[in-house]
Amino acid sequence: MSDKDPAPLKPNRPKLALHVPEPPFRPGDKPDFSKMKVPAAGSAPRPDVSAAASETHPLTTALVRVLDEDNRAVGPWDPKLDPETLRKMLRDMVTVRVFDDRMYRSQRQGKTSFYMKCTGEEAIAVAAQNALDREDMHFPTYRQQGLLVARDYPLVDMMNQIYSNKGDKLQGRQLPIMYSDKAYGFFSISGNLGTQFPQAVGWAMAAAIKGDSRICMGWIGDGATAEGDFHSAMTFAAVYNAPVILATVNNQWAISSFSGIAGAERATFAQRAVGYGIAGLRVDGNDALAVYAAVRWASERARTNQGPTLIEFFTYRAEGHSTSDDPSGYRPTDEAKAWPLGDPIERLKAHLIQLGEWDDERHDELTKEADAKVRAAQKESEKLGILPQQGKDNIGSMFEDVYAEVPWHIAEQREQALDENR
Amino acid sequence: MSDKDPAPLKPNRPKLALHVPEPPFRPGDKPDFSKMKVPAAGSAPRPDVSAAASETHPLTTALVRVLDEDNRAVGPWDPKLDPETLRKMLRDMVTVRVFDDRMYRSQRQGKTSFYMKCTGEEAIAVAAQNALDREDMHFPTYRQQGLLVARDYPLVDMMNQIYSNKGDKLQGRQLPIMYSDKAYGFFSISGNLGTQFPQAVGWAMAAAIKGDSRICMGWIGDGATAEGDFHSAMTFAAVYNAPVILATVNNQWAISSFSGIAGAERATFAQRAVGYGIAGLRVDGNDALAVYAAVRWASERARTNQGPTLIEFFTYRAEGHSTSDDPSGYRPTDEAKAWPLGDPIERLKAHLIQLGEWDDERHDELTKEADAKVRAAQKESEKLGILPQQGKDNIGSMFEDVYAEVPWHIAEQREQALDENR
Amino acid sequence: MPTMNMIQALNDAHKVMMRRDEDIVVFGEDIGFFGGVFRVTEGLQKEFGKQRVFDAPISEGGIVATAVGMAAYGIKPLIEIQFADYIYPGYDQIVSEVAKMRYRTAGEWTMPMVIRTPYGGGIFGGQTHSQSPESLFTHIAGLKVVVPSTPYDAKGLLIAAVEDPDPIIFFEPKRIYNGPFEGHHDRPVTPWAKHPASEVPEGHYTVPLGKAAVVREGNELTVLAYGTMVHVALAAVNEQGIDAEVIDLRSLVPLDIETIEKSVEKTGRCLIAQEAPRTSGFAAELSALVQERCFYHLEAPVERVTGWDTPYPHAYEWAYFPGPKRMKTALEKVMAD
Amino acid sequence: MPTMNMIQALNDAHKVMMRRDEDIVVFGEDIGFFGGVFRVTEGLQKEFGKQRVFDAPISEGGIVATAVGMAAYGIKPLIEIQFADYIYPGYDQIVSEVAKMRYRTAGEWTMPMVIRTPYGGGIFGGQTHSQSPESLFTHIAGLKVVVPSTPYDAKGLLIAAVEDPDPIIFFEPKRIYNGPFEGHHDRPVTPWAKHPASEVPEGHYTVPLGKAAVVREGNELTVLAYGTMVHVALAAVNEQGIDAEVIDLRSLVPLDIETIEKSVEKTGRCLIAQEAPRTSGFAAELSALVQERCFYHLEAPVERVTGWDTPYPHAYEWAYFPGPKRMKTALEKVMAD
Ligand SMILES: Cc1ncc(C[n+]2csc(CCOP(=O)(O)OP(=O)(O)O)c2C)c(N)n1
Ligand SMILES: Cc1ncc(C[n+]2csc(CCOP(=O)(O)OP(=O)(O)O)c2C)c(N)n1
Ligand SMILES: [Mg+2]
Ligand SMILES: [Mg+2]
Repeated sequence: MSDKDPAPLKPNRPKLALHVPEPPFRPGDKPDFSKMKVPAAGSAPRPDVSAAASETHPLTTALVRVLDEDNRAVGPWDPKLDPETLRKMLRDMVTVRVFDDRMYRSQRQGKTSFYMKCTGEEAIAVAAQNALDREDMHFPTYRQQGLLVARDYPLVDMMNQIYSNKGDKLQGRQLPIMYSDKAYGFFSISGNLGTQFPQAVGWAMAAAIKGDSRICMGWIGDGATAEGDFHSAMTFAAVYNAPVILATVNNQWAISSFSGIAGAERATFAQRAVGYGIAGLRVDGNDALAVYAAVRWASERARTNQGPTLIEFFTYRAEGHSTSDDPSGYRPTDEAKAWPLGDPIERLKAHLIQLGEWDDERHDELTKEADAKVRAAQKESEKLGILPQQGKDNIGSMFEDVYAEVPWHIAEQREQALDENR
Repeated sequence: MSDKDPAPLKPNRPKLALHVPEPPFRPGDKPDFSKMKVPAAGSAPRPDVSAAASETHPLTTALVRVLDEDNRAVGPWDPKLDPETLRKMLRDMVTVRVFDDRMYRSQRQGKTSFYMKCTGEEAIAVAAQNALDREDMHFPTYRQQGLLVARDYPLVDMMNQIYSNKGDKLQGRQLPIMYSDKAYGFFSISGNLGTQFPQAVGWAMAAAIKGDSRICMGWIGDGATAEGDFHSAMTFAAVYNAPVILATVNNQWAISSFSGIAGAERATFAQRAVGYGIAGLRVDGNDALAVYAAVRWASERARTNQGPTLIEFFTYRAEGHSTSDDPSGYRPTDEAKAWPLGDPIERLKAHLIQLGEWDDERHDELTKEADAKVRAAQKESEKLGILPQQGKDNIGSMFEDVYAEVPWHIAEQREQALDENR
Repeated sequence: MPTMNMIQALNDAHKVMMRRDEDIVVFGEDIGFFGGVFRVTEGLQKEFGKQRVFDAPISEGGIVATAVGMAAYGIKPLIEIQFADYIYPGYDQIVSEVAKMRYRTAGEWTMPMVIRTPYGGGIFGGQTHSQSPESLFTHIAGLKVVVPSTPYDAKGLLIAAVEDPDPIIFFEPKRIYNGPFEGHHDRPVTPWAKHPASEVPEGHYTVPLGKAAVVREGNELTVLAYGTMVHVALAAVNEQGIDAEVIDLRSLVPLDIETIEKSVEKTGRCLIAQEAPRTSGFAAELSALVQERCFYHLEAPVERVTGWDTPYPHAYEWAYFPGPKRMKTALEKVMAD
Repeated sequence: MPTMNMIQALNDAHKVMMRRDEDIVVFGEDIGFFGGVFRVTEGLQKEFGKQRVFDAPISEGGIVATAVGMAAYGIKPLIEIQFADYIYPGYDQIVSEVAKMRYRTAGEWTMPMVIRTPYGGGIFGGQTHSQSPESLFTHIAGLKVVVPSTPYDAKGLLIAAVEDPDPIIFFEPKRIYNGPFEGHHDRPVTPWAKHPASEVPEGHYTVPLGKAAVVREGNELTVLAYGTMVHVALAAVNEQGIDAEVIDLRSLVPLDIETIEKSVEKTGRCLIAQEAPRTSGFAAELSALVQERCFYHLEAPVERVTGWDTPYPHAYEWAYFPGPKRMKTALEKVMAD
């Protein structure tokens, strides 16, 4: 039984064909980015914070970059940060990387079920956070651990969540790395991609309704921009002129799918801003200074009721999607190294050295300190338990917080569960 | 119990405020469009069909217009149609308007439950249809009755559906005007806004997969562009280079909400194309020649594997949203008249007269003929029944087509229903 | 005491609560200047201003999502989905986010919000203006589901819902917005004014969530119903002269199981009425609960009176609607066995 | 006969059908070059090319919507939603469009498509990789809902689903992709190879939709289960030494009511097992049906063994999962009464 329409092809018309985007390199290929145009640092103009949105639109196909080939900060976007701030950002970035490495290993050792690194993307969350106020709000994805680290969140609390252990304030209910902390302006991470993006807009709308002065930043990955939630966020932000920064972290991969599957062959992710008439910027995500400057610009705009900005941070996911993923199945293993925008930690380090504010010894020391800090936190956290030991005590807790009060049917189930586990 | 974050406002920061768009005129106001910029007919350039998508992007803020103030066809978009085609389009448009008027009256007379007119928008569906091949496919909304009329769909079949009567091929299952006809390339209209837009892309993808030469046109209203489905359509069309024309009919109203609530204060609907890197055009929807030319251009592009085009048809919903709506509650009653792009029928008529191919008598005659045709169809249809008489016979039919075969549980329910109605 | 129909009562609940709590924000499609397609929000924008009452883009997903963000901020969204049939684009945000937020954050973020939406058939709205999707929400832990059946309850329940710390899906039976409906579609419409529950106190009062109403006492049979079906059931047992106890559930989650059990233990028979399609409807849950908890009191199988497992067909509205005849057959069956 | 695990069997079903019918198109997130996060579509792009097997944007709504358009064109989408927990953004297209298309067009447009999706817990996936949302689909008239429990059935049911003229939601119990699971999470995993249903014939065969399998005959009790719970139930009755008849439903809609009725009439007792949350789960529908149709044969209340009415909590996976202990308590109860 065929449901096909019987209408015939027109013989003198060309045959239609489906285009299926394919990444430039697959396993076995030699990744060669020599044809990729990398705009020079300092070349992108910086519109005034009160410029019309349309003035930013040329920047949605450019690339805001500050650090040049000689590791100097150049051009109108140079945020002119003092060395103290630069060193703080470097320290935060190094801490994130060390933390990721240790927790990845922990998962491999069977101490927890899952982990996700942000290797190569450390500059983005860290510099964004440093550009905002302590009171500003984030609706993050799972790759913005840098936001917490940059606000000096206790590493042991992050680990407690990862181990679902007795110290886990989420009581073992969430997958590892799905942090949440109101006091740190870090909204609960969702497993459902994209949902947080329009939520960020809602938070910003509420701030506007209440005449607050705090703004909000929403985060999303390149792949997840395809979700309807992305469009909701853009539409509501545009309609109500919400004081929000909408950040797309384009690390060029979504598990095994390259960014072309999300539309990157035809337009940048920053260009989406044009269609909604809001401000848009495309930024070198591996350049901590550019990230800082862009977020600062957008935050000033939002704070002065000049509305939302969409920022694309262009970067590269240097490792697997998560501990469940092996990228050698779909891309060359040396692609990360070949990718031209470099390593964000190395670049910031080199900049500080170039400024005469840093050297290799101090860097080694910083790394060691971070390592020691992470190890100490790990030791402390593991005292409170690792995942394989969890889920046996405090069974009753799993029936709390479904509602503010436990209704009869859940109370009955709690009794049953407690009986089962006696 | 308050859940509010205790963080204090920064006293030296400006207070944020929510912007809520408001239409320029409300009931009691005098609608004054003198400040509205109407680009001159012929002023928009016409890129080559094989131009890069980006070449069309200036057109997303312009307005493709062909008929000038003296009712002449001017400029590069003039499709140079022969008078026969022009007269056919005029006839179709008049038929649509006459049909709408009669069916509206029918509903008011209690002969059916619901009706929706497309007054002022007749040029859009009619000219689009005339620009496409007979085999091309549509995924319409409820305001494209012109597509059916332009393909000479039997008016009596439309009415049978409106009356849910014995002749209704949808067996009384759908709300009036939710037509469906495969043989006419007219996909089943959905009550759920926006759903058809990405479906159109799916149909076009299938045509491409199968090496067909037929293309597809999807339709959506300005208000419904806010749905996530709009974004799905744009994303999939862009990624797979689907042979599809995506049409947004911007009639400036979505029930009581003006287009600003969908984002029109900041960008045109055509501009959305820019963010996805596909071709985009903004077209005077009350100018049948401009509509024809734009759809023709986009169809040639799609047919030659050059991908999708988003077209915004700029128009005005001259009457209420539906028979359930009274627009005098939210906008000035004379706004339709004041709106500067005029009436599409009057404009096409004047053009034909200007060409010496038409006159008032012939127009009166055409109107009378249309009226007679509609009345005759109505008579014939009403012989098959009107809504208040339906729903009593053939009760069993309502249990069919849930599945290809009636499963036991629905068969049992059918027995019950038949028993109830014996 | 003022006499109100259900629309006026709901409108009044908004006003009472918005005057008491300036953190309440109302938005949805066409609900601002125009006051909503069913007029429930009429006059609110005028009284409370555009920062608290505003039209939303046609994006049910965006409406719920931004409400989540607002609740996270600490204000209270009281939003409208224009028809329950159009709630599905917001379903992911409701199921994955609204319902689970308190749980996944161990109480750090909560989602006190009310999502109002007109539901049910009886107005010739066809397949997409007639649906009763409540069981798609009763299955989702973390949501409360409320359905009023009179103006008095509508106001009291809506106020209770707004004051509740949990997210609530508030289904409004649109067929009885303007008057109770006993299922006799061929008889003239009775206005609410003739019904005692149209007397609606001014100002603040609540009808507690989780408490059913015994709207008719009886000994032979227990009828469980909610929304429009309460009136249909009442009329049917009266017409059949059955000494039935009719229970208006009012809230499906949490459910007043005590009142149900007590009644079925007394009567030994139970009939459940819902307008939604039968398979996996909420009546199935009720049936399962009753037989699990009252098995040894049951003298006959628990019966379900429901809509059919088909879409709601426009012209066959009254053959679809579980009206007096379907009730009668079921009553006869449950009493005969 | 080759021995396969469930992933291989599903992969084989794809190949068999795609070779027979060139109108079948496979797409979904990560299913192309990579072959899917669970590897079910491995090798398909290589064999059938990118025009028939391709990665999709992360938009479950767009995936289902474009599948609707393709089905309208006349080709057959066989799509993957990466986890059932992520099906909700596509819920509107499934409920409002896929399910209702044949009906609303009186058969003019049909939606023969298969939506595959891994579901259920047991892999420490936390709240958003463990859900069992089947009852949200069994409530929707127009959809068929299928759940295999062995490699043999997985291949045969998937082929039957692809050949079926109606749209099908095909839930794959991810916990048993690689081996049957009796609920003892602390014991080593048994591979499929040791299970007789891992013998999967080459080429084309079908397991018909709407036919349950009596996987264990017995006289004292009827157990209804599907997916992972079939294995948990079997192990439990064996461990308890109960002469139970265990029925693997295989398809929830349409349901094999005959086999169920016949069994319960014989045994007089019935226990239903589902992993999904209890309230308004599919077990409620089964319970209602059984008591409606077999009331006078029942010697004890129909029992439900279910997941809890909470999200699936990461660390408490095994306290959530309806495993051996929950089965045992319920078995004792239903047998004692
Ligand atoms: C709604 C939904 N669909 C699918 C998934 C499965 N999934 C998890 S992460 C991921 C890829 C996301 O890629 P991207 O947005 O680029 O973020 P990145 O991982 O690169 O940071 C997918 C498909 C999900 N979590 N939620
Ligand atoms: C998903 C969904 N949400 C809401 C509605 C209710 N509704 C019907 S028409 C309409 C306005 C649509 O406006 P627009 O898209 O501009 O189309 P127009 O009526 O102007 O042609 C609304 C809100 C619906 N049908 N479907
Ligand atoms: Mg990515
Ligand atoms: Mg409109």
